[in-house]
Amino acid sequence: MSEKHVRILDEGIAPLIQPFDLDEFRAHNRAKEKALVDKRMSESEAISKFVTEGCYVGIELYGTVRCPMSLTRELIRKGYKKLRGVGQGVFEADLLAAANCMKELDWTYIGLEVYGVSSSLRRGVESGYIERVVEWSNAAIAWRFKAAAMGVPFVPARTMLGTDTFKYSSAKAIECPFTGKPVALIPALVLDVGIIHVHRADKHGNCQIDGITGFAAEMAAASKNVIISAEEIVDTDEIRKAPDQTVIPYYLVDAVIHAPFGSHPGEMGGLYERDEEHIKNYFDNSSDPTKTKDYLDKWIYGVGSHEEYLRLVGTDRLESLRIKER
Amino acid sequence: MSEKHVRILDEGIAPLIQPFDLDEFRAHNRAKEKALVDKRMSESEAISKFVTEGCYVGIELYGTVRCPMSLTRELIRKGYKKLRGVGQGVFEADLLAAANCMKELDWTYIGLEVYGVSSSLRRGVESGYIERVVEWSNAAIAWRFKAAAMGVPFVPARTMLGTDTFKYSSAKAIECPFTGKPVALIPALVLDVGIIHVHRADKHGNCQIDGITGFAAEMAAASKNVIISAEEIVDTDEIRKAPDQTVIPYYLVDAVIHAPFGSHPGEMGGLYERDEEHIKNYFDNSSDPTKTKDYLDKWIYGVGSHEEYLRLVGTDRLESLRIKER
Amino acid sequence: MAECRYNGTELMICLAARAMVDRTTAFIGTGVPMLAASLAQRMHAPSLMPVFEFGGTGAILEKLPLAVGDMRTYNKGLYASGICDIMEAAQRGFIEYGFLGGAQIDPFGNLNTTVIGNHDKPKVRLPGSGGGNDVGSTCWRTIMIMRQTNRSFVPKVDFVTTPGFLTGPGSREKAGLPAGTGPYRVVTNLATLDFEPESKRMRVLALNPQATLDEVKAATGFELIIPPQIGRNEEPTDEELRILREEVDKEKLYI
Amino acid sequence: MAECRYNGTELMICLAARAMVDRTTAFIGTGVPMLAASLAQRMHAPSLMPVFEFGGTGAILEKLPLAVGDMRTYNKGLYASGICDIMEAAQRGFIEYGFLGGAQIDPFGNLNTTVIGNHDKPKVRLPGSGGGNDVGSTCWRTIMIMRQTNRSFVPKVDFVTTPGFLTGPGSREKAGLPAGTGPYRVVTNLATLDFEPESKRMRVLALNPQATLDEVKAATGFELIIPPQIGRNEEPTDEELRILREEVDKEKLYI
Repeated sequence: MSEKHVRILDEGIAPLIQPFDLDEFRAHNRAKEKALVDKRMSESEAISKFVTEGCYVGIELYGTVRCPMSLTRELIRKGYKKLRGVGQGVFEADLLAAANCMKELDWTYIGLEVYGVSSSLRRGVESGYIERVVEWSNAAIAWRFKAAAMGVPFVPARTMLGTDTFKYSSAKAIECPFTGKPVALIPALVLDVGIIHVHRADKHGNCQIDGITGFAAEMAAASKNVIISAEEIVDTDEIRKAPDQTVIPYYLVDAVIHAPFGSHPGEMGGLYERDEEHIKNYFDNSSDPTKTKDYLDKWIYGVGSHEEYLRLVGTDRLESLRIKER
Repeated sequence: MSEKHVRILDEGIAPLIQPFDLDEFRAHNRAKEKALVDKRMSESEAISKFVTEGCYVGIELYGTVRCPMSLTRELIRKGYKKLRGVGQGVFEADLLAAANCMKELDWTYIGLEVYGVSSSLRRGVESGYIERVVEWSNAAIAWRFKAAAMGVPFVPARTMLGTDTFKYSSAKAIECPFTGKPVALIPALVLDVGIIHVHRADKHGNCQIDGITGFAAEMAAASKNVIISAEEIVDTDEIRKAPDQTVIPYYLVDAVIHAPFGSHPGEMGGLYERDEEHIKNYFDNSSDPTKTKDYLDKWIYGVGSHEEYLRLVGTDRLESLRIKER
Repeated sequence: MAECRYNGTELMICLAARAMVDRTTAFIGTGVPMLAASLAQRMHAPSLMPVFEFGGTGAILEKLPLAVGDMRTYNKGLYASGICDIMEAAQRGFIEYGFLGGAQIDPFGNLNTTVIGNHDKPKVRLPGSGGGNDVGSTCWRTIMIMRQTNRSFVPKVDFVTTPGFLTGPGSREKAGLPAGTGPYRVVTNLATLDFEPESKRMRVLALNPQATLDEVKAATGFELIIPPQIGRNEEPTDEELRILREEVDKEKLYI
Repeated sequence: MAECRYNGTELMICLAARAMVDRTTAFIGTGVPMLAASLAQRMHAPSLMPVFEFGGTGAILEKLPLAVGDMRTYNKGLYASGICDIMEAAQRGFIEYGFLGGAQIDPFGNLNTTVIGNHDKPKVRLPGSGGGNDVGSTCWRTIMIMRQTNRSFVPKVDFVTTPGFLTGPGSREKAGLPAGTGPYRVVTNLATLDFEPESKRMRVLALNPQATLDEVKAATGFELIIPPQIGRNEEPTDEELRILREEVDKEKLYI
């Protein structure tokens, strides 16, 4: 054993809002079901079963693209007020903020892209309702999932360094023991619940995604429990015909929800376009808290399930969004 | 800036046989061609152009499965004597050892699976012709590629620790600055040349692989130059129809070789079975250096190209290996 | 201004487009960068390769994306992967150009997209880093596109979201950021600015058509380096404007 | 031995199979582990999930693989990924059983598959770790399958390729290996051995049919822990042998 050291060059000032214990995560993963069992249930059952008040949740990809909106709406309907989570979102993050569901956030980008700043999140942070915001870059958040997915306490990175983004994070920088140069260490993020929308899944939770996969695979593997919503439920034989198309394997997954148009008003690559009118209408009103509440009342609290939501949107509207050809 | 430190708990005694400089790797990657250009060439041209005596090469996957055997044979024909490289192989590694091509190896497993120990490598190491062997586990080697692919100096791991495999490697163990517990750091491995066989590629180097991908994506991204052989050359429009099937993107690739039955006598998933008789014949004779030389003379030195090799194997034999149905 | 052949956004798109070199890669965010890259592809840089942070590489941009993860970002693309893969390619040195905007920029090109005021009790909460910090850390050349005012061009940003040259020469390397990277151009409604190689401070490179140096100075809250020779940006050509309007953004999403 | 209903390999396969519990995952190497897992699936563990290190999960093993990366390892599988993905799943705690063999084993279950003699000038160069070290580090329970002789069961292995309990209680955790992992069983042609929980030293659990304790002791180069009660392994049943020969290895590749 040597008595050598490496210097810690810098440390972000924020505590980990979700501390991790890799051996406890291993024990949790060991106990998960390994047999092929039917995990189908409704949005309501899945959220009730796996999301407890105060727990740490992640929602995959951007809120207008392959986003589990039916599950997001159910999260809001259930009335959580103190969730903690990871903010790398657009529409779904804005809705959660509008409904005052979140208390602490690991934050990278929460905005509305072409529509600008997220009004609800601004209100949440500026009013102090959201009590803690820890800063990260997009890559850093993805690598935090990746570290947990690898089962290791951190991954090194060459971003974040030298900035206030680093200072207000929980990252550290050390002198690399191989090169002697500074390198950032991005700590693992083990989520309590990961929520992901996919193109296809079987009832056991084997999932396929068409096109880009965002951070679906990494977040699924970083989560203690994974709730999947899928546009289509397919037979396991379909999965077995092309196992190289499986992006999330069944053993990571705890609940499978059949949610056609589950990303509405967002898009689903190859299946349907986003509902620009619906989104624009929301955003135009989102700077006004009263109008935002009206939106929540109509589209979330006013419906009991995803099926009811789809009826409210209307079949004609939904059909008009469908992509006819590839 | 804090004056905090973390302890280096243990260090492998082997030097890095391929030291890395991430900024130099970045500069190399910056200079690589980004336009879509035709990279097709023969095995001979590709090896001559990218493999220089003494350089560090990697060959992807096991030597009986999706292995670039036509390129391995060309490496041997070219007469290199001092290559350095990564040994995670079966048949191809045994052939390179039989032909005395290698001087230094990052080693994880070199054996013949069901057929046991590799005679040629045993002779190479026990005779001292192979001058240096650095030990790693399979995961560690894969993570060394992954670290380079991420552009970082190392990745943490919870394997290798506490063993002589660690001691005779170039890994280090530190006290994790987040958890205080010991964690291994596996250093990046930037290869001079990566050699990979795939099911399909376009002339620009966009590659598709059916089934498991081994460590193809990681090794390609960790290599300064990548030589691809492919069972089939497809039009770029085929790639564009399913960009989610691309495992290695064109910008990593420097040479594309059309090599049908390029994995022979190994297998190619979904296309052809391995040539058990050919392999068994080699292995049965491999404990005898003279007979091994006879094999090299007949199947490698005695033919000028992959086309000649396939003629020597014979069309009937090749056709008999083809998988008729899925 | 004398005539209205083009608006300020169109001008900035054209200037950003001209800054890009053919046969390189560009990390594309939503909006102006998208249009600039697409215009460059159709003008002098047909082999400029677009990369989107959520996984799309080599798309044919028949329709402009509305989000950095939408299906247009991998439309007929060469490679559809995920965010880790793209960010790692950037970290490995594969991405030449990155585009950034922000609420504030300082003389070293540091950007703020996080908060105005104090972090923990902000006056204004902004969207945050997103991929901005990663782009600014790992791309070889970052091009900032911003409206120039003395409220946004400030001596010191409230929060360094994304690294420019940090505190000056050598400070990026000292922090561990990759060698040879950093801010390349600032494209504004008034001028194109670059960074003086020795001091790494912002410098006037060329004035926009009709803009004066005094206007540029007045719209900057710190002292700019004024070189002896200042260029003059060419107006958007008819061809640039035609392509921009009829081909690049034919759906009129952005301009 | 009295009769030849089965050979030593068949016996070891049956004993290894019986050690596995249903609804768990098993990291499968070529040869005996493959046959054991396949037999277990067809007997008491229909939901045992096979995982192969180069990327195959959940294959239907209609034909036994010849290599850990061959197409049979993902035949009608549920998930075909790559080596990093599988090793990371193991490191995350998803793999219950790992199978290992070796040229040497010591009282703490440490294994040598690297060299006999000195590392740099070896008497015999062996294949190396391969996935062995990873399996022994990250799987919850490793099952060693070896022929038992006093040349292979040694007080100290020439080279610790794969960690058993290293130097004794607490030493795995002290080295940083995941908590609660380690050697579980050693299945030999003579006996099944386990590790005494306090000392982590090898202990006789059950003797094979016809084997005697003296034979086991004579075939071991160190002192075994002999508990007051030693079990007796059941012979392979007719059903086990039939399934093994007619279903598991119907191509007669291994037995």
